[in-house]
This record gives sequence, structure tokens and C-alpha cells, in this order.
Amino acid sequence: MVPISYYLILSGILFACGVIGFLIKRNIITIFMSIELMLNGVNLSFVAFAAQWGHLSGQIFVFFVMVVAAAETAVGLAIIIAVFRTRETLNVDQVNLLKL
Amino acid sequence: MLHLVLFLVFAAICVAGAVNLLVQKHPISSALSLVVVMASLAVEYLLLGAEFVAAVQVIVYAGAVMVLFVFVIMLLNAGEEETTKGSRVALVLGVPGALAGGLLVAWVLIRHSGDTALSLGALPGYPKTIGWLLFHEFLLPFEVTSILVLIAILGAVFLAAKPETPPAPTGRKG
Amino acid sequence: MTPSLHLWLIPALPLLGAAINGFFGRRFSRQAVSGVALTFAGAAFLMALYVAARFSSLELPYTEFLAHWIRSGSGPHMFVAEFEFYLDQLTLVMLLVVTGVGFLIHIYSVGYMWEEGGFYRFFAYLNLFMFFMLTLVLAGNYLQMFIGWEGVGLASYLLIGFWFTKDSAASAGKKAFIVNRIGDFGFLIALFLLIKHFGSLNFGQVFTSISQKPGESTGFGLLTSIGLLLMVGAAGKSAQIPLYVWLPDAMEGPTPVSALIHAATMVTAGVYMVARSHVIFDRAPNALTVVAIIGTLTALFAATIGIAQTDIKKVLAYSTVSQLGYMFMACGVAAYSAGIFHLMTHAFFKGLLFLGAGSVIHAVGGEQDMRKMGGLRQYIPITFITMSVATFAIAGIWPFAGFFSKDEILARAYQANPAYWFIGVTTAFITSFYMFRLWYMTFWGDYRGRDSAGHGHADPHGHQGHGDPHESPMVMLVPLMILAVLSFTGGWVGIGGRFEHFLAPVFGEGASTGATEALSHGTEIILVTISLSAAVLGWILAYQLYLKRPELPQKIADMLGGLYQAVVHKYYIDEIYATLFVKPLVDGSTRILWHGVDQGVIDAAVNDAADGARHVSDAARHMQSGNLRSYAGWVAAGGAVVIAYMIWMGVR
Amino acid sequence: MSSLQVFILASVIKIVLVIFILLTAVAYTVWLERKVVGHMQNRWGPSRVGPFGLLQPLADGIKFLVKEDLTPPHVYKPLFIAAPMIAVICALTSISVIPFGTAIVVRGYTIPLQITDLNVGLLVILGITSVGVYGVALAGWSSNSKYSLLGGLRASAQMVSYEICLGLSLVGVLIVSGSFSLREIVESQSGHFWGFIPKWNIFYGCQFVAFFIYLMAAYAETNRIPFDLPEAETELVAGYHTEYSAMKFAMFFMAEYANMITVACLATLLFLGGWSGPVFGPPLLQVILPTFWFVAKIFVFLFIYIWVRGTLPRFRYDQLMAFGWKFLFPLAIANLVITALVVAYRS
Repeated sequence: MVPISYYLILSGILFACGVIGFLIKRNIITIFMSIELMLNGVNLSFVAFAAQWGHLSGQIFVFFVMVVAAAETAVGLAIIIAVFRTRETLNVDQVNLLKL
Repeated sequence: MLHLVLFLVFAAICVAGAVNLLVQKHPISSALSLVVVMASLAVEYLLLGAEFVAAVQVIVYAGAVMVLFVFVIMLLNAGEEETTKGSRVALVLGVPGALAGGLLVAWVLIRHSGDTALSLGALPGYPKTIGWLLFHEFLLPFEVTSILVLIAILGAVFLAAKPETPPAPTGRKG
Repeated sequence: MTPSLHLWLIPALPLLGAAINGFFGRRFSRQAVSGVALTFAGAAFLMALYVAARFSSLELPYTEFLAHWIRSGSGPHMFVAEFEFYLDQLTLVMLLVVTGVGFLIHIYSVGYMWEEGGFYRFFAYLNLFMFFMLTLVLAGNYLQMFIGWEGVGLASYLLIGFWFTKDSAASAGKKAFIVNRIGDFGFLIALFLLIKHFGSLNFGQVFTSISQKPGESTGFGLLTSIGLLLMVGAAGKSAQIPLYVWLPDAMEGPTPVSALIHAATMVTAGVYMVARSHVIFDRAPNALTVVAIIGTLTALFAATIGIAQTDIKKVLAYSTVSQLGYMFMACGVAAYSAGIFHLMTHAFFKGLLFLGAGSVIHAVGGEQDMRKMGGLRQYIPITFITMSVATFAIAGIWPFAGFFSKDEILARAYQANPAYWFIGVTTAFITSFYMFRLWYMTFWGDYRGRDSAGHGHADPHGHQGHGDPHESPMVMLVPLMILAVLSFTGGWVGIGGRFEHFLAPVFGEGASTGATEALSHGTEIILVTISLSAAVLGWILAYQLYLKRPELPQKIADMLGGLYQAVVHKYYIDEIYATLFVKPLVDGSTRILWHGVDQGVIDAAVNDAADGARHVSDAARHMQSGNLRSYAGWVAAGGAVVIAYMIWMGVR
Repeated sequence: MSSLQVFILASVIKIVLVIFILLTAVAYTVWLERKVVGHMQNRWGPSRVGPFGLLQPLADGIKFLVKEDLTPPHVYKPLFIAAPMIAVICALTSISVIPFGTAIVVRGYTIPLQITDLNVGLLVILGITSVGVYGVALAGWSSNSKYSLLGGLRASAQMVSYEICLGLSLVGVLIVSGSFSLREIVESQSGHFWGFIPKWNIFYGCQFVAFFIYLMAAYAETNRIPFDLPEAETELVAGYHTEYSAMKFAMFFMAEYANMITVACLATLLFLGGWSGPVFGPPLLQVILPTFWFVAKIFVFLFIYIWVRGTLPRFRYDQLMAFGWKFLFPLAIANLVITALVVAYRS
């Protein structure tokens, strides 16, 4: 028997790691992976809550999150490729045409 | 007991993977750490009984999404991350802040979730039941998602397509 | 059940003509354009004749439903306005006058406008005017009448400004339109009051419900206010004090337009409307008194201005205003049929006068100043003869048409209040004077046009280089002759009260005929004699001043000094209006609305908002470092704030 | 013994047995391939080591084990070592949910001939196979050689693409049988149509189309001719495992053949009725016969593999991608839709 809070703490840690990675990483691909990490953390809490409430909708939501994440990945990676083509770099600090 | 042990082991792997993602300098290592996180999360799902979700997690996330990441890293031949000292502030303020925030959120969720203990395979998510729900209760979101995926495919194809090279000048002016 | 008369065809035909000429006329030859216009105007006239022929077999008032228009609300408060046509004796008279005179003027225009640019445009407008005027006349409810009312205003605007490249024409058009709006404002409010209190605008329903109410003999009640507001509308459309100022300026339009719109038909719409609404006025004697006073004053006032005018069309314009005043005077003393009678005869002789004036202008090559005319009777004999008939008619010489109708009005005015009568007779004298003045100055004496050097001014229809005055073509003369016959004989329908009897079902038996009988035969003869002698007196005076001793008017003018100047300058009414209304309005608009509101508030708000946005952005743009991760940091911080808030709320 | 102890004991025995058999099978599949292709090319193939060269795989194994384990410089070492392991582990793991026959009864305990029976067994196999891509991709990348990198890129792109067709071709079968459990899928195929045609999924409606798609996708997934572009010797100098030698190379080799066997098992289970077949004779034979049928079908499938290898030339890379996305993928979707309609109509 595992208390649900354990799952939630794990979920929180994963999410926090995602946020940190999003903030400190410079490689645009890694940043993108951090987002995936956050999504995964959220997914875990969905599944845990589904188990708690005894309703499968939580698991269904995980599917939707996955689909959205997959779509996001496809588009995001395409954007990364396009950025790399024009800027020849993956470092987000150098993708800074939009500054004042 | 078995449940708790398994949970702790894979949670440890999970957190280790997540931290490794942050620590590693090379994106491919980060990607592999993420694969580890996802695989161990799949096990956590299995422990909760969500076997279909676990399988899909492996197939979609580990098998497709992360392969795409690896593929792109390889394609772009991404090197090691450059580290600069420019972002001290983010490191000093951001990391503890984010960590604290995450823990706070978890704490609140715990407070409001009661102290339900989950047994092994608490809520079996059989493919049949999930499919039934998906095609009855969640039919509209499902279809909307399909449109989203279609749009994403088109967008990805358009974005990643090589820019058309302008036709070579034929030499005739005017 | 009477079979359908297809009344809708009467306005629809000219509309079709207007559409054809308006849309395709540019590519048509002049013959084709005039053919189209005359065909449709003539067809409307034939329809009107057909209606007149069928008239005795009709069950009156005859209404014809065309289409649903407005159906608003439900239950007892439902407001309904339909496209429907209403035919009674009054309508028939108006119908015949409008289509008949209109058709004649169409014919005349073909000759008059032949060499003008925009020929097709002119006839499209003219047909459009016919459509709206017939809609107004045939309307089965006030709203439909209002459509016609506004429509004729539009057509009038378009036609006054026909030579829109000429500044004065364009501004005259605007003036007419704007002054009319003031009147329409009153009309509209009257309509709103009718809707509010009677729930309908349908003539039948409104009049039925009003006739059940007692009259408002004293005080200022609902019907009085409606009546007064209607009178405001009528004053605007029919050029009564204080809204008459647009009509003289409207003479900038082509002369056939002046004849058709600003003499024979449109300006009488106010009279028609008052007559049509007689049920309201009958129960609001105070409003009726106002109508009478306004009519009487306008008649005298305009006539005095007419004395000193030298522009042939201006004289006729003021004469029109004056004659319209007569009609309102008639209405004001509840002699509606007398008013309508005068309306009809006036349509004949005033139409004729304008057409004749047009012919004169045509003959002398665009000159409108009477001082440069004279002796034209030998050059243009037919015009001279027809104009003479019209002059006698308007002066009220027996047995011309004007005599009968004017006499009728004066008799009824005397009955109501001798003061009206006295002013009326005075006006008749002045009218006779200035009309014969016009007659003598134009047709008698020697031709003064040849030796005038500065004759190049405003030449509205481009007759270049004229030699001797020449007679107009037959296409212009035939309408003149027909109208002359009508001006001569038109009054005979009123002999023995026949016209009144014809209209009696509309205006009620007792209100009109009963009163006339009260007047003793002797009194009637005396009144007739007085008015006739007033007319003759005016004639003699004009003969003395303008034929026998042409130097005398100048002396008299010098003698009168300021008074004469005031008359020449139309009592400075335009200037007073400019100072009182136009200038404050323009200044106020400039200072308050333009500089104050538009620039100070609206523009300033926009500019200041933009400036503010720029300053804020100036400060805020430092957040946009171009560093993606700092953006991410902001996102995270925002998320943290939201979550913190939720937690805080949740924990409490 | 409690049932848990029996379960653990039986599982351990089964795992050891299966891995042993699998590795042997891998070795002898290699031998078989060399032999068959040799005969197809009118030569003998391995024939010196043992009778008919039957000991050749053993000799090869010893060679791989004792050879110097060379790690070239400039490779990214952790991944260079991990890659073959990932490949072989995934290949060997996926066999764990494959049932080899009906359950046997030993001392009153029913022991299924399967390491574990999961509700989502098929999905597990798909998942593990998809993870197997990492082995190839990482090997190509970590070798730090352009040939390897190209091979790795090709492998990952190809496998991800064909995985979709593979999955879609299976969905038709899933619709027909209504389960993800491999055992249930096989059981749904017992019986006959009209008394004589085995009620295998390949004979059900248009599932032969699905079988064809599965076959193509399986060749691509296992990087076999005609889709062996990631390791095309002639252009990429063996592609992703150019830099590998000795045991690490052997791991890739084993992984490839183990994957072939897994794919063959899956095809047998899903399309060819698994272990179903005529069962007769004494009880012992009745126990053995289903497994025999199962192995026989796998053998046929493997033989086709080798046959194709000996017959067809290699595709060009763009042809491969076009074939996958523009032909197989629409075909798979069409098959899926038609199957769904047929099933919906029949129910």
C-alpha cells in the first residue's frame, strides 16, 4: 500500500525538475525535453488521482496529454530544425533577434 | 510491501533520471535520461494498474517521441551545451524557487487529497474499458484531438520542409 | 367589392422610367431618353385618367393593399404599416394635377433641356420626382406619405443642384434640403405622437379614432400639438414663414423644375397634407388659427418682397410663396376645399407662368433680369399670349381661373375673420401689381437686352451669342397653350360650389358648404367687387409705373429709402437667419465640436492612449531582453504567482 | 509448496529455458541462413565444422567471445558500450510475453507455456521493440563516424516509420479477436471455417492484406533485406555497427536474429493461428504437438525471411520511405477501416 501522497510528491519533483530544466538549460532541445518532463509529472498525478477516485477519466486525460505532447513534439522539433537551418545554432541565448 | 518497495525503487530511478537530465551537458544524454524517466514512470503506472497507459507511455513517449528527439539531435549533430556564467540569477533564485514551488504544490495536493493509500493495481485500466470511455464519454475530445494531430502533422511537414530554392535565372531579362 | 384599379402602377411607372433612364440613359440618344421619360410620365397620366373615368363607380374611400411593410409587436399594441394606396376625391384631384401638369412639363422639358448636358439625368430625376410625388399623394398611411415626402425632397435637392458644378446651385440645393429637414423633424415627431397615442398611421384608423375624440376648443392638447407639428412639416415643404427661405434660392434649378416642383406640385404637398389631416385640425382650432395666421402673413410678406425683385424667376418664386400662403389661409379657416381649389388653379397658372418665364429666358438667351427685357411681345407672341392669360389668372381678373379660387378663399376668410380678408385683399392688390409689373417689364416697352453691355453673367443653359429674341419650339409652346386654356377655364369648375361639392365627402358637408350659404348674396357681391377692384387697381398702378412713366419707380424707391432697400434685400431675412442660426451653428461646431470635442476629446484620447501605450512600452520593453530563458523565467514566475494565489485561497 | 513458490520456480525455469532456446535458435538461424542462401547461390555454405557445418555457430560464438574488444578512439564511450546492450536486451525481453503453446499440467499445477501473460502483451512487445530502436540509433551516433551516423539516422527514421504500419496492420487482428492478450488472440483462432479451412486470422476477410503489410513492416523493423539500409555494406560499410567488433558486434547480431524470431512468433500468433493445428496421438504427443506446430510455423516464416534475402535486391532510401508512407500506410488504414466496418456489420 502506497499513500497517494507519495505519487504526488514524485509528480511534484518531476514537474519541478522540468521547470528547472526549462529555466537553466541553454540547448533548445533540452529545454523542449524539460517540457516533456513536466507533462510526464502531471500525467503521473492524473493516474494517481484516477486510482484515488476510482474513475478512469484520469487515465483518459493521460492519453490526451500524450497526444498533445506528441503533436507538440512534432511541431516543436520541426521548428527547431527550421531555426537551426537559419541560425546554425541550438543555443537559445543566441536566438535573440527579437530583443530590443 | 512489495508495492512500496517497487514504488520507491522506480521513483528513485525516476528522480535520478530527471536530475540527470538537468546535470548532463550533452543533449543526447539528457534524452536518454528522459527515456529512463519515462520507462520508470511506465512501471509506476503499472503499479497503479494502468497497464494500457503504461504500454502507451512506452510506445508513444519512449518509442516515438524520444526517438524523434534523438533523431533530431543526431540530425543536427548537436554538441555539448555551452555553459556561461550569465545566468547566475536564475540559478540562485530559480532552482530553489522552482523546487520549493513544486514541493509546495505537492504538499497542497496532499493536504487536499486525503490520505488514501493505493493498493497494487488500484484501478485496472483495461484497454477495453478505456476504449469504451474514449469512444463514448470522450468522443468529442477524441475527435478534436485527431484534428489537432492532423494540424500538427501538416505544420511539421511545412516547417521542416526544405525551403524551395528559387528557380535558376534563365538569363532572359524582361 | 370594387375590382382592383392597380393604383400601384401610377407611381411605379415613373419609377421604372427613372430606373431605365438612370441606369442606361447615359448610352441612350436624347430622343430615346425623352421617349422613355414621356412614355412613363404619360402612362401615369393615362392611368390617372382611367382612375378618374372609373371614379364614379368606386366605393369611396377606396384602398388598395400592395404589400406588408412593418409589423412590429403583437396583440393590441401591434404597430402595422403596410404599403397601401388610398383613393378619394382629394387624392383624385391631386393625382390629376400632378400627373397632368407633370406630363406637360415633361414635354416642355424636352425642348427646354435639349441642349443641356446630363439630359438623361434630368429626366431620370424628373421621373423619380413623379414617383415620389405620386407615392405621397396616393399613400394610405402617414409613413408611406413620409416616404414620398422625403423622396420629393430628395428629387428637389437633386434637381435644384442639377447644375451642380455651379456653386450657387449646389448650395441652393443644400439649403433647400436642410431647411426641409427642419420641417421634416416636426412632421416626424407628429408621426411619433400619432403612433404613441393612436397606435397606427393608417389614415382610416387614425381619423376614425380621432373623430371619436372631442375637439380641443381651448388650451393646448394632444391634437393641437400634432397639428402644430404637422404644420411645421408643411411650412418646410410648402415654404411658409419661417421656413420659406429655400424656395427663392431653389430657382437655381432649371426652369421646368421650378415649374413642376417649386410651383405646381411639391410645394403644395404641405397644403395637401394639412387638408388630408383636416380631421386633426378640425378638432384643434388653435392649431388651425396658427395655420391661418402663418398663411396670411406669408401671403402678404412674400408679396411685398415680390414687388422689388428684378429676376423674373425670383418674382415668380415669391409669388408662389405668397399664393401658398393663400392656400394655408384657406386651410386655416377650415376652407380646405377652397385651398385645394386654389392649389389646382395655382398649379395651372403658376406652372404656366414658370414655363412662360422659361420660354422668355430661352428667347433672350438665358437672361433672367427683367430690366434687360422688354417689348418681347412682338418677338414671342405665343409666349406673350399664354403668359398674359396666366398673369390675368393670378391677378384674379374675371373670368380667369385665379379669380374663382382666390375669391372663394377671400370669402371664406372674411367669414372667419375680416382681418384675414383684409390682408388677403391687400395681398391680392400687391400680387396684381407685381405680376403686371413683370408683364409690362417683360413684354411691353422696348427691348433693353441688346444694349446692355455686361450681359455675360450666369448663363445657366449655355445659349451663346443671341441675336434677336426668338420664339421657342413647338414642343415647348404646346404645353404652354394647354396650360393657358386650363388657366382660363380651370376656375369654372368651382362655379356654384361644384368643386366644393365634389370634395365635400372628404372634408365633411357641414364644415365647408354650410358656412358659405351663411354668407348673404349681397355681401358676396361686395366682396367680389372689392377683390376684383383691388386686382384692377394693381394692374393700373403697374401700368402707370412701368409703362407710362417708367422713371417714377426709381423716384419712389429713392423716396422710400431704407424701406425699399429692405424689400429689395428680402427684409434681410437670409442675413438674419445666417446671423441667428447658421453662424452660431458653424461657429459652435467649429469651436466646440471640432476643436473641442473632436480634437480635444476624441483625437486627444486616441493620441494620448497611443502615447501612454508607447511610454509604458518604453518602460516595459526592457523585459524583452531577447533572452528566451528570461522569458521562460517570467512565465514560471507568473505561474508561481497564480499557484501561490490558488494555494493561499485554498488553504484558507 | 505454495502457489507463489510454484509460480516463482516455474517462472525461473521457463525464463532459463526460453533464453537458452532462443539463443540457440538465434545461432542456428544464422546457420540456417548461411546454409539456405548458400544453396540458393549454388554453393555449400558452412560445411566444415561438424556435420553439415552444424557446429559453425558455436565456433563463431567462441570467436566473438575471445576476440579483442576494440573500442575506437573518439567514440562517446558510455553510449558506445550501452548501445549493443540496449539492442540485445530489448530483443531478448520481448520474447517474454510470447506463448509457445497451451498450458501444461504438472502435479496439479497448471503452468502456461509462457513467461508472463499480460493483458496488453501485444503492446508490450511493440513497446519493447520500439525501445530497441535506441540501440541502433545510439550505436550509430556514439561511434562518431559518418557511416555509422548515417546508418543510425536511417535506422531510427526507418524503424519509427514502419512501426506505424506494423501497429496499424495489427489493429485489424485486434479488432477481429477483441483482445490484446496474445493467448486470447490465439485461442480466438481455434476452429475452422466451413470445416476445413483453419480459422486463422490470415484467412479472415481481408486480413491477408494485413499480413502482407505486417511482413513488409517486419522486414523493415528488423533491418532485413530488402530494407537493410541501415547496415548496407556496399554504401555505408555496415552502417551503425561499422565500429563494433567482438562481443559488442555479436550482441547486435544476436539482437537482429532474436528480433527476427520474435517477429516470426508474433506473425504466427496473430495471423497463423499460433499453436493451433491437428492434435492427436498419446497424451505426451498431445502436449508436444501444439508447440511443434508453433515452431513449424515460425520456421516457415524464417525460411521466407531467408528466401527473400536470397532473392530481392535492396531498396533505395527514398524508395523505402515512399513505400512505407505512400503505399503501406494508406493500405493499412484502408484495411483497418474495412475490417472495422466488416466487424461492425457482423455484430
